[in-house]
Amino acid sequence: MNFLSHSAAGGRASSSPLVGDAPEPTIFELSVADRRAYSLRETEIPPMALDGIEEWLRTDPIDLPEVSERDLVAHFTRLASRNYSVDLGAYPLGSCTMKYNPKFADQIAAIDGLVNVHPATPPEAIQGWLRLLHELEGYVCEITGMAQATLQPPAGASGELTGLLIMRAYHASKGRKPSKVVIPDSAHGTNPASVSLAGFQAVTVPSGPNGLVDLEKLKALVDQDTAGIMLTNPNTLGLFEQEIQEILAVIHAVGGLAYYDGANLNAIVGVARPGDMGFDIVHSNLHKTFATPHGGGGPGAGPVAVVEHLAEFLPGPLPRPVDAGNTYTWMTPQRSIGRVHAFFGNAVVLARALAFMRYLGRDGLTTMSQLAVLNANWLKHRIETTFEVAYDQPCMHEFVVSAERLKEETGVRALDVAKALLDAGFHAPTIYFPLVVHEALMIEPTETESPQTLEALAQALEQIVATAKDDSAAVLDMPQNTPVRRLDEAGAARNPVLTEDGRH
Amino acid sequence: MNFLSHSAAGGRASSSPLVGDAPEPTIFELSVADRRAYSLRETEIPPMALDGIEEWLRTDPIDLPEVSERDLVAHFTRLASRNYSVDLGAYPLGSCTMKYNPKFADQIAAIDGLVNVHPATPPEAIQGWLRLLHELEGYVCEITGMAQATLQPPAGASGELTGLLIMRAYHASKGRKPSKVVIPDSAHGTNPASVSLAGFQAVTVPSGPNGLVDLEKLKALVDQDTAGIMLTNPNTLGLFEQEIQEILAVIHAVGGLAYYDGANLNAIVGVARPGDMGFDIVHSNLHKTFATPHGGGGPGAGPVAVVEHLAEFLPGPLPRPVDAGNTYTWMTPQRSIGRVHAFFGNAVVLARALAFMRYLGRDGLTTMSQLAVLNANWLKHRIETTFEVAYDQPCMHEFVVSAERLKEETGVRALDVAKALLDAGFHAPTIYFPLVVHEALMIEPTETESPQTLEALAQALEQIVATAKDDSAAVLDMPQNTPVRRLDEAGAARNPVLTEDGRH
Amino acid sequence: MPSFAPHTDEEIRQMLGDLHMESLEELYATIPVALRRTEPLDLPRDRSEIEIVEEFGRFGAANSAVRTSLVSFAGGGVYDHDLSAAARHLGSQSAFVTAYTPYQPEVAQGVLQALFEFQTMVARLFGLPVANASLYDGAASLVEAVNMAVGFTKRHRVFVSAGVHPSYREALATFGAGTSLDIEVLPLQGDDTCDLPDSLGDTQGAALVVGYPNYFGAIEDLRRAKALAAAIGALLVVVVDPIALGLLQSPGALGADIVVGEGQSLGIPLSFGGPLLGLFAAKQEYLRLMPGRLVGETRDLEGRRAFVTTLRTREQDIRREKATSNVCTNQTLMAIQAAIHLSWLGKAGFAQLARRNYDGAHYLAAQLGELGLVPSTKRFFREFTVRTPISATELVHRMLAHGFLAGIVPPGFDDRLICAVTEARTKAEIDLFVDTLGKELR
Amino acid sequence: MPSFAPHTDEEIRQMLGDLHMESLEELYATIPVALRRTEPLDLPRDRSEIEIVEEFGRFGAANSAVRTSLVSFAGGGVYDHDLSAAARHLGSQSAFVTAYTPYQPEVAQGVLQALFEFQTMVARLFGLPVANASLYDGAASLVEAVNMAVGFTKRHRVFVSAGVHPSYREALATFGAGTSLDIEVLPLQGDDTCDLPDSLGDTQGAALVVGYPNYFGAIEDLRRAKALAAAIGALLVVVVDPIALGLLQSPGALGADIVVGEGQSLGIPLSFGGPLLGLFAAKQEYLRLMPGRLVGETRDLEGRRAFVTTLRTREQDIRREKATSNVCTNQTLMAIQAAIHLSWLGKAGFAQLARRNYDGAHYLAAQLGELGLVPSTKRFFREFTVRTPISATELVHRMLAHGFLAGIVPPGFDDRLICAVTEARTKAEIDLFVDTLGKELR
Ligand SMILES: Cc1ncc(COP(=O)(O)O)c(C=O)c1O
Ligand SMILES: Cc1ncc(COP(=O)(O)O)c(C=O)c1O
Repeated sequence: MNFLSHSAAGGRASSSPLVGDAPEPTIFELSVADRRAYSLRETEIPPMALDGIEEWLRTDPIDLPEVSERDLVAHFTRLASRNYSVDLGAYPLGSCTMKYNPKFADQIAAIDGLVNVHPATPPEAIQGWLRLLHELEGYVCEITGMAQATLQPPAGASGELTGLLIMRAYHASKGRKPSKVVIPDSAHGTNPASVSLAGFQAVTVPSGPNGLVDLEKLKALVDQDTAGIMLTNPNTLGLFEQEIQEILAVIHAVGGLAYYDGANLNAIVGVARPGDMGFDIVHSNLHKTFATPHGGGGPGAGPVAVVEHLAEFLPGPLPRPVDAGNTYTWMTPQRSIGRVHAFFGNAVVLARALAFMRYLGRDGLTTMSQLAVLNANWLKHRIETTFEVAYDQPCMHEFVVSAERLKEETGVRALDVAKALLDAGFHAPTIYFPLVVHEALMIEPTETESPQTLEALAQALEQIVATAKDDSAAVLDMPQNTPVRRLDEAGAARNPVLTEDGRH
Repeated sequence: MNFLSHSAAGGRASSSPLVGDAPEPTIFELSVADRRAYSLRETEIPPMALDGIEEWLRTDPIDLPEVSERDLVAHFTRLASRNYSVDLGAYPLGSCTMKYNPKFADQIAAIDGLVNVHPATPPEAIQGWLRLLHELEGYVCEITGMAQATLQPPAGASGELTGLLIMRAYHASKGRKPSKVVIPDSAHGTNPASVSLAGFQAVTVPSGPNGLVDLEKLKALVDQDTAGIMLTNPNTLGLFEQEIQEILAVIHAVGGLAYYDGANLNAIVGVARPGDMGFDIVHSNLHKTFATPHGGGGPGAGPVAVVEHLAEFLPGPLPRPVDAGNTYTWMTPQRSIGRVHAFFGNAVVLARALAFMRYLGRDGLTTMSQLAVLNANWLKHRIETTFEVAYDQPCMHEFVVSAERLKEETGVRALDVAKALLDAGFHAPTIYFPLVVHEALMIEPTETESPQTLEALAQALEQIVATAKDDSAAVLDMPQNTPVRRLDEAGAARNPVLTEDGRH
Repeated sequence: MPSFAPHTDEEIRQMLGDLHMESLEELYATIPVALRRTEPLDLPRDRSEIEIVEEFGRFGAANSAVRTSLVSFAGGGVYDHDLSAAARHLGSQSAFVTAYTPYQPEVAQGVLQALFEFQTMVARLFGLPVANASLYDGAASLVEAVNMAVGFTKRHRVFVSAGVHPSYREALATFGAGTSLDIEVLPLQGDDTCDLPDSLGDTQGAALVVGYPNYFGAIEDLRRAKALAAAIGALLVVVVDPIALGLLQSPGALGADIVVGEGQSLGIPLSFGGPLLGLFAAKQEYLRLMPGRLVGETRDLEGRRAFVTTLRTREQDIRREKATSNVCTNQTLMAIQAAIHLSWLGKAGFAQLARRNYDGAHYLAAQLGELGLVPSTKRFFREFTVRTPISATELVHRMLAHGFLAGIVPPGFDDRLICAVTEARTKAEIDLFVDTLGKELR
Repeated sequence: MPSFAPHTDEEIRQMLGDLHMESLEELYATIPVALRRTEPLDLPRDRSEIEIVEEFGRFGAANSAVRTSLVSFAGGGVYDHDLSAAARHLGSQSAFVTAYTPYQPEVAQGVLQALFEFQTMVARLFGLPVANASLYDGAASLVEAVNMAVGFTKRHRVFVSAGVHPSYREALATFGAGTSLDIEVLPLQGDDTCDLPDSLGDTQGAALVVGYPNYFGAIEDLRRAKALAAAIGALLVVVVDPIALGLLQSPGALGADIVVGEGQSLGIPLSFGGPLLGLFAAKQEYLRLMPGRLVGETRDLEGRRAFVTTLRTREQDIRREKATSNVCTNQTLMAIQAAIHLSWLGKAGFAQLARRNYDGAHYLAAQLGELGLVPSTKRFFREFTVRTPISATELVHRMLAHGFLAGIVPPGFDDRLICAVTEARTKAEIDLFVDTLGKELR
């Protein structure tokens, strides 16, 4: 009997980069009829009649995998071994703040009394959670310079939309319905998308040659129909908007509100506060600045903090102290825009973030940002002869260089540099964003990388450029040492195969 | 400033097989003066005077690593990614029983009330542990057919020595001092070593042409000076000693005792019992048969079970019920040989093993062994035309083939076959053991590997033999796809560098 | 200070030296002086990791966790299921936990392939050809589904059954303020199923949304719903309890255009309601309007199969203000966890699990019936609604004292209690619950 | 049955068919019929994994764990230290946990390099050039050290201080029965240090064994011990508390030939006394007699640095009956865990930790002094002995009721209590302990 009817067997690590070089079969390909991993508890409940639902009953069981626990574990262990992560090495992905996530936070996220709590548990039995969330709200407000906050938005983009809906509700409460929200041309894609979803029209203000918002062009754009502005500061070029107070004054002058996209907060914690700059609404990406792990793409958390006069619009419920602070309960603001999450947001992510803030404390949080900025400036300085720095000014926690010259000289593009870095043992930076820089490489080292790592990264970049000049084909052929090599991405989009059953 | 003074930096994953191909620096090479990962709690205890110990005080701190937690995590994550394990793929290492270890046992090993208990806690406060250990003793005795057991020995070899010291004490109690213990030539190295350490002389009985103990030769060896015999059954060739009752009768006839090395118990749980065969002392390797993970070489657990009349010699203390079984306490047998462990053995490993036994239960344990034997026989059958099977009989849970013919024909040895298997995505079998077979490959698939995996393993072996015949140099040059290739092992022994400071 | 960043004082000095600076403060020269803080943040000082862990242990001790403190009969989208050890272990591997969105597929095959497998499982569960790689939660999935229907139909009229989870409906209303939704709520009948009218009127619509089973536990008639929606050119959007699909026919097979749901039941801990797992699948024709990430199969240079995020032109980073969804960070880790747990359960286990949930709930319902607490319908899966003779909030409160989380009280209906049962509840637990409830009501 | 083995019934049938068999029982044809069991084992039936986890939770709940139930002042080789989260996480990676002994170095560099780093740390701690890759526990390390001294000197006379851990001495006696040790115990003086005579006699000896600090907490005079041992050609074997070496000079620097100890303090949980970590280091000249595994550095074919187990000819699998040690499976995982934890603590942290232990113990001693419980010596590190006015066993019993594990009672001395303090004990805990103890003794 030959049992090997499919492409590969479960017990062979051939798919792992540790040994062999074959791809890993899918869990469906590893399946064998009637094989199983599960065991269910004995409940002693008798089978109950299926009266009245006969017409709804499924006839065939769903075609889920049929594998042994042994093969299940081998499969997902091998898949894990085919994935880069912060725990393996540096991840200088601009705008994403891929810093190391301290391991004690995993213990926080496993505490029985936090993780095994049903969200419908009455307030009397969740005092710990309510206190924790309220404390986190305080931290977020102190750090951003705001008055109150909702912790519900489960990611940055959700925070943006929440903030913009608050903006909308605010104007409505004044009997106004302005239609435009200004965003700079360097903005992250979520910003214009959120603006549209909030029912506004996105109006783009161009950056000046210095990479900053062009104040005069902004003035020309703004009028009574302007609901507000949406900015990151430092912006996505890693530059601090020096005229931020003037910019926001222009908006406030027409009754608009200023929204701060906190994706870049890692640059300025304890150093400067959006509230002090004049922002009215601020979201923070806790999964970036406050080191909750990114999970391969999520979960995150994007609390939205607001100035006092906007607090009445916050989504409810909010954890609030009663009985002179001895007890906490849920309260929903009078003019709340309504819920933005089925429950209270990504609670366990929120707990991780508070734990991180408590760990670093007042001074540690400030040092964190200072060192993130130090690393970025040092690395920018270190590679400024290797790549053209897009904007030759002191940067904040990240900076953008361009591979345009390299491309002209050698045909090696930003994409190729990124792929070559993989071979050198690094994750690649963000590429082709922000859109205002051609052949952009957006580099954010974060504070958790040592100067030795920055030096190694710089040397790797130098080496790639040297190789490009010498033998550009060699660079175009990279990566060589990764579990798979360059993919046919165009083919994937042209003929999408999105499930095991979708192959034609 | 060039910060890269040493061979590689922490934040680069170049050492991981996932990307790049450089070796991983040592943690000492990653160190930078004054860098640190630790944080210690605030205790509010004042510094106390160092009176009276001045002359003993260290002047310089110990030169331990100085790394950030980020680099610490990256380093050991990368090291883990350079290691094969059962969780990645099949590990058909004969005699070692590398089966899959079910993941729920990791949860058992993390239970606060088990893992965070000090061994000096008085019995009144460790009733759970005492009950657990007593229950495990019962399982071990039922499975081996013995009366009582000590759970103290932390591994098989320790169990062997414990058992042999019991043998010694038994004879002494009869006023005798026999000097010899018989072991077969196929025995594992720990057996003769243990015999010597127990103060006996190891006397080797040769195997017959059928791989089994030669009964006639045994009779010739045994006399009044024989303290006993030490056997595994099935033996290390994977064969069941069919004349086991006759063999043991020979020993018993001269007043000797029979010791069962339980390393191969995985073949016969629920099918046959050492006690029923006539053994007096039995150790079990819980880390083999009962699926506690091997931890890269340990910890294990090697309980020793004995027939009733030897129970008085067991190491103490033993967990024993009092108050009609409502309470448990520690008791030490009257003529105990004394402790063999500082406390009660590898308690958490013991808990894992009991959990596994409880999970499979009566019938599951028997099926486990049956399927281990089925897998071995099927694979033996499947590859019998590829390699010479050392003993052409039905095997138990493992079997031995020889690469001698292949070596003669192609120069490719058992070692080379093993290395080539690594390239094929499998761990290698045990090689050059047992000593009685030339160019031995000792294959133990275990029951957790599927028939598909066995087929893939067989095909990999076929492929290696085909390649050997075609192009033996290619096989000698394997492995190619592993994190490092063949090592200079002779050089390592000739000029041992055992620590970072030991390089010359 | 705990040592989070690796820099030694000496290194900081050297790096600043390379930049011709003397202090870290100089790094912020581009920030106007007036904006630079001179005071430290008004926050407590740092603590060691062990102290933080202990402090959060105290936060935890001030909550009543299920199993440790409470036997739970609460549902409403999140349920107290038994979780497999393998899924816990595999899902917490740092290669999954500490990776970012798979932007460099050459070094992200682990996450990508796991998501491809997840998409396949969701598609098969829902009976639809395409599923995405997760959204935030069930509520977000519903909002995105309606947005997609609006985008496809170019209409804003949406009918929503009152049987859809009230929080999801609230979220729909919240976000609908931005997308100018015109939401009409369809009331329920006595058996808690939607009182579907004979027609939804003459105006064309974007979507009809119903639950399957709905918030109150009742199994809706999807075939009728489909016919009604089709009549006004609207898409049928179904909000499911995924566990129910182990026993019931897939909504896709019954005509649903878009199926969404909360995936917490598929191996995610309760987590005080987050992180959860928004499930989303649709018919092929809506593919190019799908929100969220999609992973597709392709080949590498050497012809080896590989996976990659695809159809990225739908997404906000490319489409910007024209995108129909703004989602970026999603719930990938939960999706991977669910794929692992579903593989552990497998074909047979999932069916058996669903049946156990059904049996448990119907057993509880039968016992409660003896107390006069009769479910509003017999046609439920693992959750049902009873009318309480006293305030349901008060009843839940009293039962807490006995170690039971008795169920959930639907907002605005203080005389109703919704009870859910999973495979984790034993007969003994149910019997004790009913007994205790009986005593409280006597 | 839970599904441990993957085989489906159909596959079993097919595999048996390939072997021309009809049933699994036939596989056992070579076992004499009389030995084949016909009855099933007398054991309970199988259970689901969740039920087993819950059952063991109940076992756990019937114990008093430190921190959850007890504030511990017990030591005796194992101590309630704070454990680093990083070491826990890294040590539990499945690549370490589920690997075997590194027999194929090409695919075992992770374990091998970690052990090489461990060996380096132990050697540096102990002040000796070579350390092995772990033994079972402190007791086993002592036994192996004495065996090695016997093997080296070819003599059997061994002097052991009564200050060495009584369980270690018992194990030495147990195993000494096999190796014909001639053990002489050296008594202690009033200050609990060994009453070292002016000479150990005229006969040559194999070893002199002392603790540093010893079981009762006292710091022995190693220089004097070395001189005494040397005078009879014996090796000085020192049993250490490794944490003490953060504050005290290394025994190697003071003349020790072999240093052993229990490594639990280096990042291993209490584990009810196992798995522990036997530490072992020696002078270069004893290298070829070292027990246990040794990892060495080498190069691969391509010149890359790599690691491998080396000097294997010492080991039982090659040397067989001539081996001086039979150890095979050891405590590798604990060694890796310790290497990680020591790296987390680092140079400065380890020194600071040692000092915190010292300060805590001396603070406790000072407070107990106020109650009239004066330590037998001032020259102790983090553990010390007091005489108790009532039965020490009784006192420990009474303190349990107050949530304290008061210390350990040395076997045979019911009027003594040995108290230990780690960095995990706060001033508040110590003050409350002393206060409670005072009340119990009043
Ligand atoms: C500048 C900026 N804004 C917004 C976002 C969106 O945040 P999230 O991914 O948490 O939704 C990102 C995320 O990459 C970002 O970099
Ligand atoms: C046959 C046999 N006996 C004894 C042993 C020793 O067991 P342990 O490694 O647990 O000390 C082994 C281990 O490989 C073995 O295979």
